[in-house]
Amino acid sequence: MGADGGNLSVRIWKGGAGGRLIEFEAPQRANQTVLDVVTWVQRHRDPGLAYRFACRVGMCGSCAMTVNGKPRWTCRTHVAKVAQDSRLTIEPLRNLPIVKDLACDMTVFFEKWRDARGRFEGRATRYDDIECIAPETPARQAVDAGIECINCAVCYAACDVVAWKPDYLGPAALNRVWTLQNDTRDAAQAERLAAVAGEAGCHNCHSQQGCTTHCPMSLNPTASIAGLKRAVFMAALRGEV
Amino acid sequence: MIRPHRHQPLWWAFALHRLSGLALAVFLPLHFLVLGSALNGEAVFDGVLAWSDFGLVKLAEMGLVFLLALHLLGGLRLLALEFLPWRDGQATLAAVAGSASAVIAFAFLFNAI
Amino acid sequence: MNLTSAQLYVLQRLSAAVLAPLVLVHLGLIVYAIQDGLSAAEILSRTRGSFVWAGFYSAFVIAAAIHAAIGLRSIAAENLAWRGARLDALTYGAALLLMTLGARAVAAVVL
Amino acid sequence: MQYEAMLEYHDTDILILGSGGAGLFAALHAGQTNPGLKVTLAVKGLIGKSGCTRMVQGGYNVALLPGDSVERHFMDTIVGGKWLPNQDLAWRLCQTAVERVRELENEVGCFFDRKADGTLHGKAFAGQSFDRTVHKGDLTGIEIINRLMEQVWARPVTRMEEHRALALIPTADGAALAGVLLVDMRSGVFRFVRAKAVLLATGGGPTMYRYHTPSGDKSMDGLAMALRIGLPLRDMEMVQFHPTGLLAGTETRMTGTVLEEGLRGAGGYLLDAEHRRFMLDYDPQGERATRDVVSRAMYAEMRKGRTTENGGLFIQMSHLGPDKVRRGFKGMVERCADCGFDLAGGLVEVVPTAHYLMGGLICDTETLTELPGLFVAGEDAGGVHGANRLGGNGVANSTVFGGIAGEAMADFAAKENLREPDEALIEAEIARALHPFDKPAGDLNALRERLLDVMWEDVGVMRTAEGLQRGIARLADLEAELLKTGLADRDRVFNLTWHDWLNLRSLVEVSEAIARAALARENSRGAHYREDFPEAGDLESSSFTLVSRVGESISVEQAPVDFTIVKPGESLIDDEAGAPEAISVQ
Ligand SMILES: Cc1cc2nc3c(=O)[nH]c(=O)nc-3n(C[C@H](O)[C@H](O)[C@H](O)COP(=O)(O)OP(=O)(O)OC[C@H]3O[C@@H](n4cnc5c(N)ncnc54)[C@H](O)[C@@H]3O)c2cc1C
Ligand code: HEM
Ligand code: SF4
Ligand code: F3S
Ligand code: FES
Repeated sequence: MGADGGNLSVRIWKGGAGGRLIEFEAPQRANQTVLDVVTWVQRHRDPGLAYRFACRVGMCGSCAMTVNGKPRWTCRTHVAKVAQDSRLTIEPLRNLPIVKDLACDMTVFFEKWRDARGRFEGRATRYDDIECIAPETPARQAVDAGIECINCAVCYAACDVVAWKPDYLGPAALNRVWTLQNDTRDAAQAERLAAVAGEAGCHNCHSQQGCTTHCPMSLNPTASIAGLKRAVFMAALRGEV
Repeated sequence: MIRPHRHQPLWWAFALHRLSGLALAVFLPLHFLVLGSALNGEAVFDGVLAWSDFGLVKLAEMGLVFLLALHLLGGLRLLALEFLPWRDGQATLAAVAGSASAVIAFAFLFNAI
Repeated sequence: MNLTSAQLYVLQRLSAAVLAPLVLVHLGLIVYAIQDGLSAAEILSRTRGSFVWAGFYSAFVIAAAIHAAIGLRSIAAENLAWRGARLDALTYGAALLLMTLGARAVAAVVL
Repeated sequence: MQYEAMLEYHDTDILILGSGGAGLFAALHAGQTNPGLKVTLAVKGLIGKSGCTRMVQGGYNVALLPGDSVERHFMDTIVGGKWLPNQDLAWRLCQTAVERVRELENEVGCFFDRKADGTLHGKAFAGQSFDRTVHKGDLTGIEIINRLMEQVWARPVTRMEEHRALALIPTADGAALAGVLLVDMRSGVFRFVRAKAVLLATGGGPTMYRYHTPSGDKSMDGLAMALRIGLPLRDMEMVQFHPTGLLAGTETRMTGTVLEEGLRGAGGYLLDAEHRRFMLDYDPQGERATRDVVSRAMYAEMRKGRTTENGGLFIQMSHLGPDKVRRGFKGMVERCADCGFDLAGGLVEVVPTAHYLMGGLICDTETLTELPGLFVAGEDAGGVHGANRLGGNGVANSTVFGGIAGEAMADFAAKENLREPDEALIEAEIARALHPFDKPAGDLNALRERLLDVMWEDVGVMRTAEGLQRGIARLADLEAELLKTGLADRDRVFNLTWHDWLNLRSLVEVSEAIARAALARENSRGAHYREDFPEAGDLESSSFTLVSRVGESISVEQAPVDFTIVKPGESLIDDEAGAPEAISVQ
C-alpha cells in the first residue's frame, strides 16, 4: 500500500552544536514528506530523536530543517522532490542555536522581530469602526505582498549576512516591518524606521536573495528590504536617523 | 565550502560583486602609485607603463577591466534594485551584467593586441 | 567623526552613484586609448593642464575613496568578524590612503 | 519530597496555558486590565506557532456587515447547535465578536480582506443565513495569530515555551486551584507554577480519531487534567467531522488534513471508487449539504465497500475547469501538489476527518469554572456551540472568551492571594508522568494506531449502543496496556516519545468520556448520530450530557437546556421562526 518497496538512506543530525550525522534506513513510500521520514525514524528507530512540528500543512512554520543542505519546510516537502539517489541528509536550521537534534531555539529570531518593532501600533480602538481601505490601493497591495509570512525562519537560515553578522535583524523581521510601513492605519512608522536603521538594520542586506529563493510562501523579503533601505536612505538624508 | 543553500545565481552575483570590489580596492592604490610616478618625470612613468606590453600583464589588465565592468554593471543592478520599484528577473539582469562585462573585457583585449 | 551605519550606507550608495558615470567614461577611454598602446606622452597630453580632467579625476578619487573604504568595512565586518575601533581604523585608514595616493596621482597627471 | 531535585517552583499572578487565540488574547487583556500583574504564558509548543487557531482558513463569524445583526448570528448559532448551546454563552459570543473583530483590526493589526469599495468583506459559510465570515484570504488564522503573537512578544509576559502542563493542582482542601504542574520539555525539569488565576486554553482537539485535522501538539490534555480533579465536562459526545480530509495512506502526517470547505461549495463532486457521484442519494443539496450530513453520507458510502486504494472516496474538481480551480483555490492546489496530488485536474482521495470538539468544561459568561481560580476559554470550554459548531464560530469563540478571561482573571487576581498547593498531589502527579520510565519498552506506535481505530470504528461518525460499548471495553484494554508500556529512551530531555506516551494517556482518558457521553445520548443531534436512535428528539425538553470522573470511573448525567433567550420554535428575527432564512448580500 503506497510503498514502492525501496529504502531511503537518511542521515540525521543528532545532538547539539557538537553533534554529528547518524545514518538510518527508512522505507520509501509513494506519499511521504520529509517530516514523515523524520517521524518514522523517531517512531521506529530512534525514540529519542527531537524535532518540531505542529500543523503539518505549512501554516505554523515549526518544521523547518536543512534538507540536503537547503532550508525547507519539511511537512510540505515531498521526499521525491529532494532525495538524491534515495539519500537524504537532514540537519537543523542554520543560524539558530540547536536545542537538540533537529530542534532549534527560535528565541533570537522572535526577539529580533520584536526589536525591529515588528508589530502594529494603530490609532483607532475596538470602539471605532473599521477603516475603509480599497483593496487596489498601492499601499494595501504592498502589505498583501508580504503579509503571509509563517515565521518559519527558512529565510533567516538561508541568509549569509545573518551568519556573518549575528546581530543583523534578518529578512523575516524586516519583511514584516515593510508591511507595517505600508499600513496606512499604523501610527509608529517613524519610530519603526529608526528601529531598522541602526547597526543591525536593513542596510546590512546585500541582496543575496537566498531569503526570496527559499521562502516556502513565495514571499520576497529582498524587495521588502529594498523598500526599507530606500526609506532609511531618505530619512538619513533628512537627518532623521 | 560552497554550501547548497548558496546554489542560486544571485548568491553568485553577490560573491562576484564582493570579490570584484575587493580586487578593485586592492588594485586602486597601485593604480594611483603608477599614475603618481609621473611626478618623477615622463620617463619613469613610461618605464612603468612599459610593463603593460607583456602578454601576461595584458591579460591581467583585461581581468581588471572585466572586474571593473562587472562591478559597475552589477552595482548598477543593485542601485536599481534598491532605488527603483521592484522588478522580477534579477537573475537575468545579473547574467546580462556578467555577459556585458565579458564583452567589454574582450573589446579591451582586442584593442590592446 | 562618527558616522552611523545608516549614514555609511548613504555615503556608499551616493559615492557609487557618482562613480558610475565616471567609471563608464573611464572604461570607454581605456578601451579606446589602449589601441595604440599606452604611452606617458599620450596620457599626459590629454590630462596636463585640463580643468575638466582635473575635476573628473578628483571626483573619482574622492568618491572611490569613500566608496571602497566603506565597502572594505563591510567585508571586514562580515568575513573577518572585525568590530569596533579596528573596523573604524580600517575604514578611515583606507579612505585616507586612497585619498592621499589619489591626490598625488591627480597632481602627477594634471599639473 | 521524593522528586525535589527535579522540581522547581515559580510564582505568578496569572498563568495561561496555551497560546492559541484564547491564550494570546487572555495575555493581552490581562495586561491591559491590570499592568501591575505578572502574567505567565506556558505552552506546549512555541508561542503562536502551536495549536489550531493558526490553522484557521475559512474565517471569523461576526455580525458587523450592513444587514446583519447580533440576533441573526445568535439564531444561526442556536439553530446550528440544534438548540443545545448555552444561550447566555452563545449571546456573549455573538455580541462580543463585534468588538473583538474591531480590536483585531484596529489595535492588534489584523488586516482583513475588503470589498472593492473598501469595506470589510464577508464570505459565505455553510449553515448560516448571512455572509458574515470575515477573513484574510484563506490564511485567516496566520494573520490573527501572527498579529497577536507580535503584540504579546512586545509586552512583559513571562514566556514558558515548550512547557507542557501535566496537572491542575488544587489546594489540599480542594476548595480552589493553587497552581499547575508543568514539565519543561527541553530540559525535562518539572515546574510547579503557583498562580492566583489560571486559564485553561489548551484547545481540546479530537486527535484520537484515525483521521483528524488538529495540530500535532493537541491531545486533550486540558480536558484530561480537568477530569482528573473531578470537574464536569459537557457535550462530550459532540465531535465534529469535516467531510474532506486528505487521505494519503498510513505513515504520513498529511492524512487527515483538511481540504477546504469551499471546494464543495464551488461545485466539487464527491465520487466513490467507481467514479460515481453519490451525495444526491443522501441529500438534495448534494455536496453542498452541511458538514455532518456529508460526513455521514461519506461514511455510509465507505461502509458499502466501494472505496479507493487507501479506503476512502474521491473529490473531483476538474469538471469545473482545471485552470479555474487552480486560480480559485491556489493555496489548496499548491498544497496538494507539494504532497504529490493533482487537485485541479485529477482525483484526490478524501475521507471524513475529526475536526473539532464541541464539548468541554462548564463555565459562566465570565469564563470562570466551578473551581475558584480556574478559568477556561476556547475549544476547552463547552456549551457555546451545543451539538454543532458553525464554521467561523471556532476562532470567534477562542478570541472572544480569551479576552474576557484575561479581564476576569486580572480582576480576580487583584483580589486574591497565592494559595498553597496540595504537595502530595504534586508528588503523585510527577510519579504519574514518570510512570513509563520504569516500565519495559513496548510498541507505543501500535497502541496509538489501535486507539485511532477504536475511536474511528466504534465512537466515530455513526454510532450504536453496541459499538460504543465495544469501544469502551477496547479503550479499557488499551489503557491497561499503555500503563504496562514504557520508553526505550530514558532521557527526559526533549524526549518526544515520552510526550507521545503522555499524549496517548490524555487521549485515552478523554476518549472514554466521549464514548460514555455518546452512549448516554439516545438521540441524534448535530454531530452526534446514533443509528439506533436516528431521531433528534423533542427540542423543548432538550438536555445536555455532563461527564465527570468519580474515583476511577466516569459517570454521565443529563441536564436540561435552559432556554434563557429563545425557546424552540421562536426566533429573535422578525417574521421568521427558528432558522433565519438563507439570504445573501453581495
Ligand atoms: C484545520 C482547521 C481549520 C479551522 N478553520 C476554522 C475556521 O475557518 N473558522 C473557525 O472559526 N474555526 C476554525 N477552526 C477551529 C479553530 O481553529 C479553533 O476553534 C480555535 O482556534 C481554538 O482556539 P484555542 O485557543 O482554544 O486553541 P488552539 O489555538 O488550538 O491552541 C491551543 C494551545 O494550547 C497548547 N497546549 C495544548 N496542550 C497543552 C498542554 N498540555 N500544556 C500547555 N499548552 C498546551 C497548544 O500548544 C496551543 O498553543 C479550524 C480548526 C482546524 C484544525
Ligand atoms: C573604483 C572603483 C570601485 C571600487 C574600488 C569599489 C569597491 C567596492 C567594494 C570593496 C565594495 C564592497 C563589496 C561588498 O560589500 O560586497 C563595493 C560595494 C559596492 N559597490 Fe563598488 N567599487 C567601485 C566602483 C563601483 C561603481 C562604479 C559602482 C556603481 C554603480 C559600485 C557599486 C557598488 C555597490 C552598490 C556596492 C554595495 C554592495 C552591497 O553592499 O551589497 N562600485 N565596492
Ligand atoms: S519570509 Fe518566508 S521564509 Fe521567511 S519566515 Fe516568512 S515565510 Fe518563512
Ligand atoms: S538572503 Fe540576506 S542578504 Fe538580503 S536579500 Fe535576503 S536578507
Ligand atoms: S508543521 Fe507547520 S509548517 Fe510544517
